[in-house]
Amino acid sequence: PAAELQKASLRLKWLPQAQFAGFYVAAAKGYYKAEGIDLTINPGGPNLLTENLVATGADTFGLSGGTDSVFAARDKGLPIVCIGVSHQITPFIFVARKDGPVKTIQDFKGKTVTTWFTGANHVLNGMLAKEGIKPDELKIQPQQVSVTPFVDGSVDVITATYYNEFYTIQSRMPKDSLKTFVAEDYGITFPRDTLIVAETTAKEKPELVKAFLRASLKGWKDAFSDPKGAVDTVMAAAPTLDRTQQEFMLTEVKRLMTAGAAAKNGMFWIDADAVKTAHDFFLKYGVISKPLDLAAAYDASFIQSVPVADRLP
Amino acid sequence: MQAARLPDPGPTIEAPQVHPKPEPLLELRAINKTFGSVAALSGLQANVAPGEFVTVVGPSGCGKSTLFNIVAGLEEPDAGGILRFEGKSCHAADLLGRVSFMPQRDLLFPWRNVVDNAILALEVEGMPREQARAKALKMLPEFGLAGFEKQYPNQLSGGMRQRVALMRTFLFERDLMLLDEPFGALDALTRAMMQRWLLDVWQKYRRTILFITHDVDEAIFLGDRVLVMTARPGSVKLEQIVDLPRPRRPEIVTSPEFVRLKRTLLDAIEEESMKSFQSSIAQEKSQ
Amino acid sequence: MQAARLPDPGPTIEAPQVHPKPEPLLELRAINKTFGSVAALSGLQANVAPGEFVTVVGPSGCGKSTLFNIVAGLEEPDAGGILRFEGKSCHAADLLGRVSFMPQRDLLFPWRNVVDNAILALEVEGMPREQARAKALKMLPEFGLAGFEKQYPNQLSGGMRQRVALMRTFLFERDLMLLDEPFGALDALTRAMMQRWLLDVWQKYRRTILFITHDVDEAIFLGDRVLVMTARPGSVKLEQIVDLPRPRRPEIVTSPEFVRLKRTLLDAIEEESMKSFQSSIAQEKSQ
Amino acid sequence: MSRALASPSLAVQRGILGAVLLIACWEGLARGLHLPAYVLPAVSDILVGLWSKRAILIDAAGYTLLEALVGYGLGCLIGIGLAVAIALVPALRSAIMPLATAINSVPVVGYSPLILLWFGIGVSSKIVMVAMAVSFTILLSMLAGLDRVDRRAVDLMKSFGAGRFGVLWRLRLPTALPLLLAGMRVSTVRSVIVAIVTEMLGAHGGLGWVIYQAVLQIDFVQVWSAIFVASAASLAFFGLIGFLERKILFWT
Amino acid sequence: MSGPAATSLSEAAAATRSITMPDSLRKLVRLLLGLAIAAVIWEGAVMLFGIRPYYLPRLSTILLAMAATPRAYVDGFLRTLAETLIGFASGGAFGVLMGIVFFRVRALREMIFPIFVVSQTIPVIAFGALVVLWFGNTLLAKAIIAFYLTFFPVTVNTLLGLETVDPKQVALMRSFGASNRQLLLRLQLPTALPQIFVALRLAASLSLVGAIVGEWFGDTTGLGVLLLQAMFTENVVAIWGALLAAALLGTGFYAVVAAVEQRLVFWSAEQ
Ligand SMILES: Nc1ncnc2c1ncn2[C@@H]1O[C@H](COP(=O)(O)OP(=O)(O)OP(=O)(O)O)[C@@H](O)[C@H]1O
Ligand SMILES: Nc1ncnc2c1ncn2[C@@H]1O[C@H](COP(=O)(O)OP(=O)(O)OP(=O)(O)O)[C@@H](O)[C@H]1O
Ligand SMILES: [Mg+2]
Ligand SMILES: [Mg+2]
Repeated sequence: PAAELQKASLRLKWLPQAQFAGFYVAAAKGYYKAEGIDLTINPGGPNLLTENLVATGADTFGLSGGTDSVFAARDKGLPIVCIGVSHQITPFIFVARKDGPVKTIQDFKGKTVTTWFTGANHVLNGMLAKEGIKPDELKIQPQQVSVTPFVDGSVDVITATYYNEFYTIQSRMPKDSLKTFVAEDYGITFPRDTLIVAETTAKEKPELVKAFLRASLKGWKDAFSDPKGAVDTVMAAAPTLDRTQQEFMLTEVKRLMTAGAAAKNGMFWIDADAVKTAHDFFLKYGVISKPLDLAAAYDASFIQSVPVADRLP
Repeated sequence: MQAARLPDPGPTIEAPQVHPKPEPLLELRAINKTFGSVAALSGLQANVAPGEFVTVVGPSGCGKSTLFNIVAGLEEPDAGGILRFEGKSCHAADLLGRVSFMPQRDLLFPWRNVVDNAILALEVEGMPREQARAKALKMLPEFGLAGFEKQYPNQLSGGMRQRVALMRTFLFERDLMLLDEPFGALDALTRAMMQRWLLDVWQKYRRTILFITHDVDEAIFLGDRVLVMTARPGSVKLEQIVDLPRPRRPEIVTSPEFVRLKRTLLDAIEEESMKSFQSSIAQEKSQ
Repeated sequence: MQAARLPDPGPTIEAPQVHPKPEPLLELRAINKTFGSVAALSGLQANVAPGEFVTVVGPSGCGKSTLFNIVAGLEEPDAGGILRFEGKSCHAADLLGRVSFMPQRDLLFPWRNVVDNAILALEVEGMPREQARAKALKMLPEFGLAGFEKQYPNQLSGGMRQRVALMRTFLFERDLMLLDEPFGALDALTRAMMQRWLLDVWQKYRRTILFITHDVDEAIFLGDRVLVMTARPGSVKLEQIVDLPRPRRPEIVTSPEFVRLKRTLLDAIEEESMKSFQSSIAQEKSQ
Repeated sequence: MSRALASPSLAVQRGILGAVLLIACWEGLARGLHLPAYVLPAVSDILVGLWSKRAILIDAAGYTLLEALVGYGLGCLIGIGLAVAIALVPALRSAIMPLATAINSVPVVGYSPLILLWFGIGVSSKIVMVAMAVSFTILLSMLAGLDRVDRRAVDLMKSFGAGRFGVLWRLRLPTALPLLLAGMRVSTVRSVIVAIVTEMLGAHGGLGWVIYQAVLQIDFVQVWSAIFVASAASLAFFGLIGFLERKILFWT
Repeated sequence: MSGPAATSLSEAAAATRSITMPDSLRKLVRLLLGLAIAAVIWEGAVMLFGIRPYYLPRLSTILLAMAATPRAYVDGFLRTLAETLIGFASGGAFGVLMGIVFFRVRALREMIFPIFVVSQTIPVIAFGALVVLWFGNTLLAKAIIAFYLTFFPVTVNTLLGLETVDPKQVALMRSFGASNRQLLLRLQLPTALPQIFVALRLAASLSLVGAIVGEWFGDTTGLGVLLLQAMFTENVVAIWGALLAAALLGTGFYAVVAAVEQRLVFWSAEQ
């Protein structure tokens, strides 16, 4: 009965799009209700910090930036816990033109590289460090919204997500004219799109958290088994989206969510090793000020409460 | 008023002058007013008895409007001056709302039409708008404004604007009325009609009136007493009692008494006007 | 001007009247002007010869200022009217900048002091500011404004403001001058001084002057000819030639010719003023 | 005049009193309710943070102020220019006004993709954005001021043979000044804010950039430090224009 | 009522009607014509100069895209309109009120006005999160941001308008014994009205900007959402669609405010 439904909200890291299809599908199909949750999905936006909203209790759940932002939040004392990791591998790639001067990562030197300072910069720094390149050897610039400067050739290397900018770039220039640099090729993995809750929620309402994960996973499974339907559901929330792009996005997101350890352990798996590697990297480069208690920051118990079968797509 | 009823031709009393009784409505003693370096009034002294009609003449810029501003409660005189109203010593500000005042510039509100400008004071008093309008509409023909009730000030001629301002003052019924050149922009007949009308009102309701004019004929024709002011800094140079019988007919202006009074007044005014020009020229020379 | 020099006492010519020669400076024929539903002028007809001093009187609201606005080039008369200046037919707008015009309200600019207000027209003409100021400063004493050159309009009395506006007009030297009640806010002597001064200027420079006043004495004392206007809608009711010798002395106002002229004019004006009040009352009644 | 001369000290005292009260409330609230920094840091913490990062903040403020001032100057020129053009050629009004309103109805940030595309990520794109935001305010104020003129005063000027330009220069501009200056005063704050917001969308430096990075690092003390600096700069700018206004409008 | 008067009256009425009707019609026609010309130039220029669609797409493409999902635009338009109106009304009212308070109480003005100025220097983006924190994703939250952008210019102009009242007119009202309240309602506010409207017209634009920016703090409907979404997926056609809708809303609202102004401030300026 409706009266027993527990109110809760999920704050996304961005506006409705296929990147979050599973949550929308779960909500549309009533999976949250079935678990006793009356869930509101709140979109994110620029300059909205999901960690902050969850920490202050404005939202119950959050799909936040990634391991990097969870570390930063914990480092600053925000009482949040990560209960699942969505993208198991780095969603960013660095794109150059095949016919351009950049053939290897060594060629980044002296070139103009644009990136986002919302996390992608750490990936770039990591890759450069692995190759022994100092950041001041190239021109790193904040990346603006448009990919046009890259397409026009005024920028040599641009940062892209697999599921969004990479699509836009491909719609402007053929895929085979592009050269991509993938973080994992340089031994770097920054899992992103982390699900978070406030410490108090984790402590006081573990059942709610588990129920939320169960319903969400069901939604994601449905989304992957019926991508067209999932895109329909997303586009009902945001009708002006470009369908082809959303379908592309869903395919890419599926790849990211089921990569690495998730292939075996299922979606939203917290890969302790990957987290530890990322943590050590951030510590080394001073992004966080002191070592963090990883067990407290990443609580895998909730996702583990769901049977593996239900976690696999 | 008693003094004005003396039997003999106009006694000319140099100010200061004392009215033993009745108790004056308004009493001014040693009034000074300076604006920065300009002394507008200096040692001004005057009484106005209840029901009296006093006209004020004087050279341009001598401080007549300043005097009115003080009596209307809009400016405080410099410290030291004494102001008494209805027998009680008071500040100028205490007179706000107790005298009806018509300023020299019409100051009509451009967003109000003729009727609504006229009823401004009534509205301030709290009379319902419709009632006030009805009252004003009835008066329009007397002011030669019938048919113009819906016009806005920028659609009126100079004289019409002045009549609207005058009407606004009349509708604000107070014992003491201050009129600053109310008929300045009117033609001879309209002026004569308004004068007669004003005398009617005055006699019927026995309001006390202080009236600034530049027209000596008008000053004599209307007044019980004419105050002639000195050149700036202004004070009262001469209080001329006008002992012509009332009601006064227009023809009176040619009567010998009238002409004699006029001569006396003109002489006094000319002397002062001359001074004000000479001082002005002297000042110029000295620079 | 020829007509004005006729030997015999003031011939009263009903308008329209024809001046055979010299060629008039300004010629108005069948001038109409309506504002919405108000007809301000209707079939107005008048000539002004070069160097003539014409005074205009008429009931308040009859269209005098409207007439001036047309001659100053500020309003176009309704279609059909004929306007000729210096012998050439023209639009009202062609007269802009060719006549010096003093409006009924002073329209001083609050951000300019006395001198700078006075030199406004000179500045517009392109005279260097310092030169214009020097010229104006020399005239200040004549206008009784010496020592006030640095004051701003809100620090002046009503009469002083008017004198500044007058000075501004005089500094704008044009053959035809339009003065709309220039002496309305002045006391008798200042007024008399300004009148004499105006006559001096007029005789010295032979400027043509059109002069609105409500003071019939003034109209006769100054004018070669007095135009009496009818009640609204205004037209010329009467053109009274004033054949008093010049220079005129102040005493002339008591001469029998003067008094006779005054009687004629007053009668004409009263008749019209009466009409304007009656029509106003009739209109009221019909509603 | 005398009021303007006599009261500043009292006015300043009261202004300081108001600021002190506000800061006291803020401090009390933050400390009393133990608000965490990510909700609202205490003023004392902010000031400490401000001092420790002063070098960075001063640099950033200089950068932002440069953009704001140049954009402001440009915006004023454009706004005044357009208003004057409309005053001289009334036919332009129906062409310029709807366009200006339409352009201004979209938040500056809406144009950022285009502007960043056209003017790059450096200083010039910020200047363009500030100029756009400022010029509209100025245009509206100036135009209203020019229109406010007494028709009979215009007539008088015309009777002196003044052309459109003469009327504009000697009558309409002085009449418009009070409104123009009020518009300029309001625009000071907006110019700084638009510069900051644009910086947040992509820049090499400036207070907006500092704020943006601080938000990402969840360093709210630094966010507020930067905001304090921005406020101080705008307040000074606002005060400067207010001071000029009092100097220029001596007759009101 | 006498015959001639009646006929002349009805004639006058007929005359004004026959003048105003085609007048407003002509205005409308001219407006539509202007829009049509602009549209043709846009379309033509894009085709003629082969402007690449991500710099400037064809108008027809944009309109077709809008027509494909009309609900999204209509809903967004209405939602943004509601936020704009609430923000405008509250900001306008508060602005005028504070203008009056500051005018009346000099001490308050000197204490609080600087704080107002400071408040305006805080980028919305910095405290937008706070607003979401307190008010969630409600209409109110967006309206508050619209309000925040709106009230300040109104306060400044109200204050300015009130201060330009002719002291002689104040004196006149005082001589009638007018209370402060009467002075305010009958003289000072009417005098300040033209100035206040300048700010209100500005506020009409600013409140829309506020509403749109407010929608960027995690919302689901509104033109701001459409704009943001389009911006970050680099859907240029959708960007222009959202821009056009916002421009339409903004100009329309501005026109309404300007029309109200023309009704209320009908007298010509004079001292
Ligand atoms: N607000 C003011 N500031 C400075 N000076 C002023 C102010 N008001 C009046 N004055 C000066 O005071 C003197 C007297 O002015 P007032 O208006 O009382 O004259 P008035 O007798 O009414 O003259 P008029 O007959 O010309 O109207 C003038 O010299 C004028 O310049
Ligand atoms: N702009 C206008 N709009 C509408 N009506 C107007 C306008 N200007 C003048 N009128 C009307 O035209 C008539 C004549 O006005 P005008 O100012 O010419 O009179 P006047 O003879 O100068 O009167 P006064 O002696 O009172 O100054 C008046 O009835 C007035 O209401
Ligand atoms: Mg006076
Ligand atoms: Mg007139």
